[in-house]
Amino acid sequence: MSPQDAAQPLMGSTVPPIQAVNDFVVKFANVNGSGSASANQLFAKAILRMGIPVTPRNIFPSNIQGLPTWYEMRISDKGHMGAREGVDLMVAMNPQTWDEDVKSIRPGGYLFYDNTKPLPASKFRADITVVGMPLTSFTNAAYAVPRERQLFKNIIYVGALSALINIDPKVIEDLLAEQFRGRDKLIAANHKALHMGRDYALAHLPCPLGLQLAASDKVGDRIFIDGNAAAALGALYGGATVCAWYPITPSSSLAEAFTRYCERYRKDKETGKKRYAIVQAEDELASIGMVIGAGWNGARAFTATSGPGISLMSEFIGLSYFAEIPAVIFDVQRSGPSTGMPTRTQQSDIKICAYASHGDTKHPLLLPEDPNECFQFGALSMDLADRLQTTVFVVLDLEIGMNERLTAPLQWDDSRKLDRGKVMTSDELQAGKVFGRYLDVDGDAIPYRTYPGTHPTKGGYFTRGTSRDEFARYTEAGDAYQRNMERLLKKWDTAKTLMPKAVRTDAAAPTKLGVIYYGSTSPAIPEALELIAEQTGASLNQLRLRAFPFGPEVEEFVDAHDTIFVVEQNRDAQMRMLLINELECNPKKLVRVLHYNGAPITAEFIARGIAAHINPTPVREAAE
Amino acid sequence: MSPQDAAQPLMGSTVPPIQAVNDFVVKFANVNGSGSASANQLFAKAILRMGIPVTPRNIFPSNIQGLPTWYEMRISDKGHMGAREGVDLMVAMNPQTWDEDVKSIRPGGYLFYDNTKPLPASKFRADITVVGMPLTSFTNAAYAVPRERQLFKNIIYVGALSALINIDPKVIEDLLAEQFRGRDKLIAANHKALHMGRDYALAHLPCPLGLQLAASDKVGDRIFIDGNAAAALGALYGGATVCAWYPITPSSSLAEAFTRYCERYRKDKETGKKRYAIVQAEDELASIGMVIGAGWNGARAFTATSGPGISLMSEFIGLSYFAEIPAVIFDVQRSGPSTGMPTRTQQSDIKICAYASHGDTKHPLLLPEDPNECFQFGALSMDLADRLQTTVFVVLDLEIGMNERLTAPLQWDDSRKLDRGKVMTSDELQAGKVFGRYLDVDGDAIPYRTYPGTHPTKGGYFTRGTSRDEFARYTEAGDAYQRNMERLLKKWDTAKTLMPKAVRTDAAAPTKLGVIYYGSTSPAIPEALELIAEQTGASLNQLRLRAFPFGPEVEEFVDAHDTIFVVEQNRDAQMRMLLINELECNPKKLVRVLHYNGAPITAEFIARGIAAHINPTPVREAAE
Amino acid sequence: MTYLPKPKLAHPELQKNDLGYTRRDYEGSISTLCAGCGHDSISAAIIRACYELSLPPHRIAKLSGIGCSSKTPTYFLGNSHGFNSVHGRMPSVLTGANLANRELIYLGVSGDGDSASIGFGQFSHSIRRGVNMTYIVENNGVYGLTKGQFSATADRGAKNKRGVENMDEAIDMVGIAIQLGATYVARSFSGDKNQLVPLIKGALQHNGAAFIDTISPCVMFNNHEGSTKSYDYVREHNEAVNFMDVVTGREEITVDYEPGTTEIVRQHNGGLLKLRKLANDYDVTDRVAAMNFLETRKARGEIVTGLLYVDPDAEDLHGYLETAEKPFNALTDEELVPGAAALAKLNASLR
Amino acid sequence: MTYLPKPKLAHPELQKNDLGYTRRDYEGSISTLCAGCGHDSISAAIIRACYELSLPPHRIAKLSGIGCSSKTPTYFLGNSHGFNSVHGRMPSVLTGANLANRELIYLGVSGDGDSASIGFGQFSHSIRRGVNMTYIVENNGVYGLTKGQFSATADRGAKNKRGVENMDEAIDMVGIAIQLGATYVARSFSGDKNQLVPLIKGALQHNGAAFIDTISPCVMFNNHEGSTKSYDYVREHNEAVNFMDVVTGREEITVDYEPGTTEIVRQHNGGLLKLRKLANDYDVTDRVAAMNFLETRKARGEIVTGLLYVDPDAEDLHGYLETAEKPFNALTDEELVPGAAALAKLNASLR
Ligand SMILES: Cc1ncc(C[n+]2csc(CCOP(=O)(O)OP(=O)(O)O)c2C)c(N)n1
Ligand SMILES: Cc1ncc(C[n+]2csc(CCOP(=O)(O)OP(=O)(O)O)c2C)c(N)n1
Ligand code: SF4
Ligand code: SF4
Ligand SMILES: [Mg+2]
Ligand SMILES: [Mg+2]
Repeated sequence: MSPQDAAQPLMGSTVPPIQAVNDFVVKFANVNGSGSASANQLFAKAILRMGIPVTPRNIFPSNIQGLPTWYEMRISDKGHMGAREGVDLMVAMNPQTWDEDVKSIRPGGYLFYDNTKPLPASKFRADITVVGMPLTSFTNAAYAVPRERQLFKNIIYVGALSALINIDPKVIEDLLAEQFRGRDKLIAANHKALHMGRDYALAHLPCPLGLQLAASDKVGDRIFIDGNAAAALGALYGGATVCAWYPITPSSSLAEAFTRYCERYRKDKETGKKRYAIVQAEDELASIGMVIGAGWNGARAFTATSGPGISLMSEFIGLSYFAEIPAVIFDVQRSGPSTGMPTRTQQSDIKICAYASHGDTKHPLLLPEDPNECFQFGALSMDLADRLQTTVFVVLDLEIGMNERLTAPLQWDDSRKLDRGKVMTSDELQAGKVFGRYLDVDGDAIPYRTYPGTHPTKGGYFTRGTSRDEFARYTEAGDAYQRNMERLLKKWDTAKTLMPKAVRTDAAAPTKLGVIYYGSTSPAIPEALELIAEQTGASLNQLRLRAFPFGPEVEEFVDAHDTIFVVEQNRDAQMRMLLINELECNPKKLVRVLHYNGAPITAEFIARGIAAHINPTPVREAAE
Repeated sequence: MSPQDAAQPLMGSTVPPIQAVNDFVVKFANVNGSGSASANQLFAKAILRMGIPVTPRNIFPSNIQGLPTWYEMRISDKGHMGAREGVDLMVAMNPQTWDEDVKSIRPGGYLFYDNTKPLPASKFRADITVVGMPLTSFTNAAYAVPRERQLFKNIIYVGALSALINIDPKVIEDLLAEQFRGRDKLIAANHKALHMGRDYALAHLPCPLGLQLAASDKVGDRIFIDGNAAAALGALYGGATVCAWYPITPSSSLAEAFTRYCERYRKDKETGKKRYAIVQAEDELASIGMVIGAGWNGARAFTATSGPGISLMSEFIGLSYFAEIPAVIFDVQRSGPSTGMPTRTQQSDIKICAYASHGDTKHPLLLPEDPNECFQFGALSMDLADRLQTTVFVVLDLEIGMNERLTAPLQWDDSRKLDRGKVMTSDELQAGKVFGRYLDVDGDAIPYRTYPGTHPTKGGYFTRGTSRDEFARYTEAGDAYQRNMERLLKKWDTAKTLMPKAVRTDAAAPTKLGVIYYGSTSPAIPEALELIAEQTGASLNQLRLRAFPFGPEVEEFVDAHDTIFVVEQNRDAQMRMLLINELECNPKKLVRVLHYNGAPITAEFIARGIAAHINPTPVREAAE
Repeated sequence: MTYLPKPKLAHPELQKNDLGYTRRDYEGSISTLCAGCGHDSISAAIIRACYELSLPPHRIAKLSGIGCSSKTPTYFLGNSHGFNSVHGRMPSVLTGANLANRELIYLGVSGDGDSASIGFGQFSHSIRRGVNMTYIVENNGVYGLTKGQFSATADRGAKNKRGVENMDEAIDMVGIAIQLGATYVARSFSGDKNQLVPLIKGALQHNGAAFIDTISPCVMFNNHEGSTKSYDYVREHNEAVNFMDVVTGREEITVDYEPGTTEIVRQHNGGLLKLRKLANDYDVTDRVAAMNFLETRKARGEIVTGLLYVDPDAEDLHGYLETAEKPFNALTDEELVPGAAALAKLNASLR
Repeated sequence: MTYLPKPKLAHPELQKNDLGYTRRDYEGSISTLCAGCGHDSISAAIIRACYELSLPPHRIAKLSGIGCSSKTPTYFLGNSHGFNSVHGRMPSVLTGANLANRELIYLGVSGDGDSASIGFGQFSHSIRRGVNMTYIVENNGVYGLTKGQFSATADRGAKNKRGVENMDEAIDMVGIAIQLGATYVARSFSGDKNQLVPLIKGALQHNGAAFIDTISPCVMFNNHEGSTKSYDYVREHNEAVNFMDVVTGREEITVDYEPGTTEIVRQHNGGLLKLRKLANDYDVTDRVAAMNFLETRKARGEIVTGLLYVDPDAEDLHGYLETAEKPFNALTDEELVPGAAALAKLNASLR
């Protein structure tokens, strides 16, 4: 087979082709269920092994097979990990989405496609470089078995691309060898396919393209892991023993990772018995009920869910608040409301997590920005839930939870003790210590609890969601009820001292402009600030929220600035609402920058939104 | 039997006994399940028939039999209908609560009790007038059958009290005759018991007391009805045909009243068949599901519930918001969080009703102040739900819902047409009118819908909680999703124009002080403002909220005042939060006045809270 | 990823049913399920059943929960109103819809996760109430859409793709439906259209709560060795108690069957169920016997299919509630609002 | 309205059980239920069962939902930890508690509204999982606490106090429990302490999901003519299949019973159930037969009581999950945290 066979020749671009080294975006357009995922992942890992930071994003449909799926890779030696607008190299493997895929290429960019079947010229663009390879016919010629054709086609295009953008084939070979360790035949077959693709490209395609990779040292000791897995590890290290869950995208992989890690790390070496219990409940009402039952009984327990699950758990969350029972909920957010866009990201459960349930309630939130913090907060949440005796939320989103990210290696201090909060022991009871389940003895509004079964005659108490007095006795007396509600407010003040502090980063020069953000918006911020500085000359101080309720540092930041941009991935500026409610600050100074179409927020978007406000030329509004 | 038999003689007061005509508080302390409720109600109705406004409140436990219950009656010729602190005449029939009951009497007040069994002097107070009557021995002497003893004891004390405070016995006789119409023997027996008690009092007790009733004309044409019944009637007049509910205090009587009224007004005269369906669902998830199913299919449907039910309905409420399906929820609030105090009042579901569900959501609320408005808003809610194609909440509370109140007569304009919102008909479809289920054709962001089964080939569409385009076709395209979310925001603006306006009442003189309140706080406000004027000389402009989202009149009011007191019956100042969020006003000028111990708010409490702020002498803080 | 409407080519030669509709008129958008998914066969069976019964497509309301199975209403009856509600709650939505307009035909489609796990309560209570509906569970023993976790109908001891065993007792939806008072109960297999289509037709004609448990293999996550819901396993263990034919009112019955082998059941609305008995002495109208038969055979590892129980004179929720014939959504203001005079009278009684 | 603790007078003459506890040590606060409420008799039976089994009171965890029945855990076992959770969700809370510490004894108390209406899903799924518990439903056919509405166990045709008939099919909790794999299933009557106490004792000793449906008349709202849950009705229709005695491990069994009339079942933990048969040929270990018997008798209007089914070798959830013996809430940091070294290794594998 020669390039002449190709239905569409290589086409040059009418604008100068983009020239970039270690700084571009490659996007694969595939059909889900076609096995492309592992090939694409291999591609990303190879780049990482070359020491070049890469940030992949999986964009998949809410179905199992046959619909469009994309894998977008941001390659950035500078370390920019946020999503970026536009594609430099589009690997268009899905005819269904051809038009929009071609459209998304930047002027001067590149299109790689399978030209086995001819396409009319109108299907292309003049301002891009088109690279056609007769992938299907080439693969079919080499393989007879349909299953092999499907599998190796993916490796072949990886091979071709490795030649086009200069990936070290040795690295890919090594990765394949690791992946299929022990299955030498498979390794050899994969290596062969890889080189077939590579050789074809070297012989027939314009290698190298203007987009080039060069070995680098910017990855450092960082690891590559998704937030859900890291959070699960955090829960494990935090001592969680009970996980009750109900499958829901994008949170299922958190419980599944916990299952895997428990299998590995938490079995009794001698008996093989499990020091954990994972129950797939019948729904979210049951999963949170189990978590609360386990927490009541002294085990560390959690569930993982997404928006619809939080809605269903609302009644139980109120019970946990009012009866003061530890529980941890990992909410991996997706686009709401209702079923919404189940496979798209958003930060739109902030409001419900903070205030879930009827009556006067508030709940602490932890807001990790990346897998490393997912791990940290996963472990911390267990301590906080026991310490505060309430539901603690760890709020991730699909963007963090389901995508692998370069992140600082996970660390654990072996001298760290799990903080089990205030638990009165049998000895203390025996020694005559006064036990009032809802009695504030230490002035921090956190009372002692006992585990069921602790002592034959002391420390037993009755837990209920109804009003009771300091000694857990049922009462409908208004004053006892009110005392208790006031203590819960005071406990909220204690919580403020225990939550992770917001992280402040000041601009080089003093400024009265600030930006507040949290969670998965984080990686886009530094780049956005660079863009803003370029476009407007302005610089901003930054505050990254890591928790709710806010500590005094947040109030200080708000007080210290005249205009603060609150960047969020929801429509209703939910975190801004919490800031105003809790800090009593004037809404006028908090400017919304809102992105909520389900795609991850980009630096460009943030920059546009902020720049338009600083320098109000007729640019599109941030919220649009 | 003579007064000498009484174990405790009449005791005079060390302070001058209170002297009052048509302006005092009588409170009955009983045991629930003892049949006292109807006697107490008879008492209240008799006073009303004398033309004197009376406002009774039932304070009952969360159990069925044997626990304390109170019936408190505010008698006020001036028409004050809010709860008042302190009791003028305590009818202490429950030994369990004796101490607190005696304590609650104002100095100079009166205690009426059963002195069949002697009580030590320490059980009384010197600063009150004690009136003992050997009720039990007196009744037992007159009746042999235990059931009769229990029943008639209640009528006997009503008789005695009628003499003590001067109720016209004829009025009570008439009421008894109405109540037992057609059962002459029972009427005679009741009349006899009434006069036995009355005669005893006239002969042996210090009739009349300083508290006196005198026939008046202050009741006017007002009717006496509880909010739940009025709301049910409103739903009936609003054309509701489907009611799906799950029992929960204090909302059950709303569904039960709807059942009664439908039986009476909504059966096909000829066939006796029902033009309504009432289903007691298995839980709140099912009841709201049924309401949404019925609403989708073009019937007007509602459910009635309380806080825990709203929590459970959260997921479905989000579906209604996003898929745009009409539904009405009557939330009769009780004290939260969790099971809380199920038989105590509170306004603490404001937050969850306004924002229920995950994702970006907001829901319209109607906030009736009394039964008359319960009726109006009950009917209006059906129109609004159809017009806005979303869940509309009518937010009552136990105080309004479960207590009978004097209220303006219910009115209906026969020329009024039910507003069924935008429904495209078979003829319009046939005529070729474009139908896009989520297409904003009129610029008000409200699209047309069709009822299922309308037309053989046109107008069919698929309803879902997932993202879709203007023609209801499933899509995961971010721009289509975002367009839809923006339209929903615009629809929110349309809602602002349709909701009932807040009611403003200005003080005689211009002032920069304002008070905002809503719902069951309403009757205490005029009296509170009188007290404030007395205590501080200040006068305030008032704004009574009747709905969320707020109209421009609310913003104007906030802008026009320097300090605004927001009076609410919850801990977290939930309505204040909505005001700040929606109006973007500076929190500093909105001062919280919060009452949340489960009892209804009093004018004195409000006055203390506001006066302390206006004139900051060391008075207790409002929130305490 | 917008769903593609199926190209409606003019097929002048397509056969028309009594109402003049062709098979095409009962189709929906192109399925986005996996190739080979059992659910697609059920959609096809629904299309055929509705076509053969000559039901006006727009008079059918199709409702579902969430899951691969619950997506299928998009893929049939494209002119009908559909409602893809929330997970596990189709039964309540359907009940409400049914109350609003008793004249439509209600078809509920759900999955085993949707109806036996999260939705077990709603499933059960809708059956107890006798809601007039055809309730089809597309039963694959797993959660397809969330990638293969066990559902509550997975058998104890069944293995998932990674070899992990399910340890919870399975819910037998048919057993539960009969216990809770469903008045038409069947089990079938998506791989057996000849059995399934008439069962759906009978259900659509039934007045009351009709339930069909349809085993419908998930080729992606539950079609392997060790699964008890795979095509192979079900084919091997399938024991049909009868084979049914639905005869619409118009056709005449000529009773030429051997006695004892064929049973004719006349449903409330006149439709006839013609049952060829495969298991001796199985009486489809004997509830207690049916339950005992099912339990006995289940204990032996058999998957009993066919029409398992029917009460031809069943009552439905509207019957129990004694509602008027006219759909609520068509009642006029006059029929709904008692008016000012009634209110004045009421006011008078409240003084 | 603070609950009054029951006055603990010194009764030196009170009998002590094997552990040295008196009956008083198993009591709770004074009941606030209506005088004559069946639920109070069940509380008394629980107290007696625990006393007679010499269970250390503080090693029992008692959990409930919401309702009059769910209030009762306050009225017994005052030294035990109790949890009055939310309506219908006791089963999940109990399951979680059980996972956290397998060494305690779990007693779940619920109502028919709590378990058959709102909680039917959780009831069913906790049974399916084989949670080791004694699950008692105090079944009065109504919602007592919300004033007498029908619950899902009210029989079709039963009348409420105002004469309105229930039209929904009743849920037979016992039938469902057996179908869903409960391994100890009984029905009893709050008015028959002699039958009830041993059934509770057997359940407390059972390893697995033990369920007791206890008919418990509501004197306030469901004890009238026309009710099928009134004292009179139940007394008239009660058909006991057997009478049970529980013999604790320590006692010797001297088999001097007539064969065929008495059956001895040895449970997993050594406890013996001595069953005097009242219905001929009723085999309590035959699941399918038990179900058929129950359905047949139910159709005749009988309320079958007694021990209805038991699998003496049942497995429980911990067995299925293969969890370690040590309670999770007692695991040390060392047993829980893999440590820094493991993490370093893991990091290395993620590059
Ligand atoms: C409240 C809620 N929880 C979880 C989910 C996630 N979810 C979507 S489909 C599904 C299971 C579907 O299983 P089944 O009903 O058996 O359908 P199948 O895909 O197997 O046909 C789950 C758990 C959801 N959509 N909503
Ligand atoms: C979510 C929720 N819905 C409704 C209620 C109101 N409620 C309290 S108890 C009860 C019914 C209890 O019935 P049952 O379980 O049979 O107990 P019983 O009082 O008859 O013993 C209901 C509906 C509630 N507490 N929570
Ligand atoms: S995942 Fe399973 S159930 Fe879902 S479409 Fe694919 S084969 Fe069908
Ligand atoms: S209402 Fe019924 S169930 Fe409740 S305490 Fe009274 S008798 Fe018992
Ligand atoms: Mg399934
Ligand atoms: Mg009950």
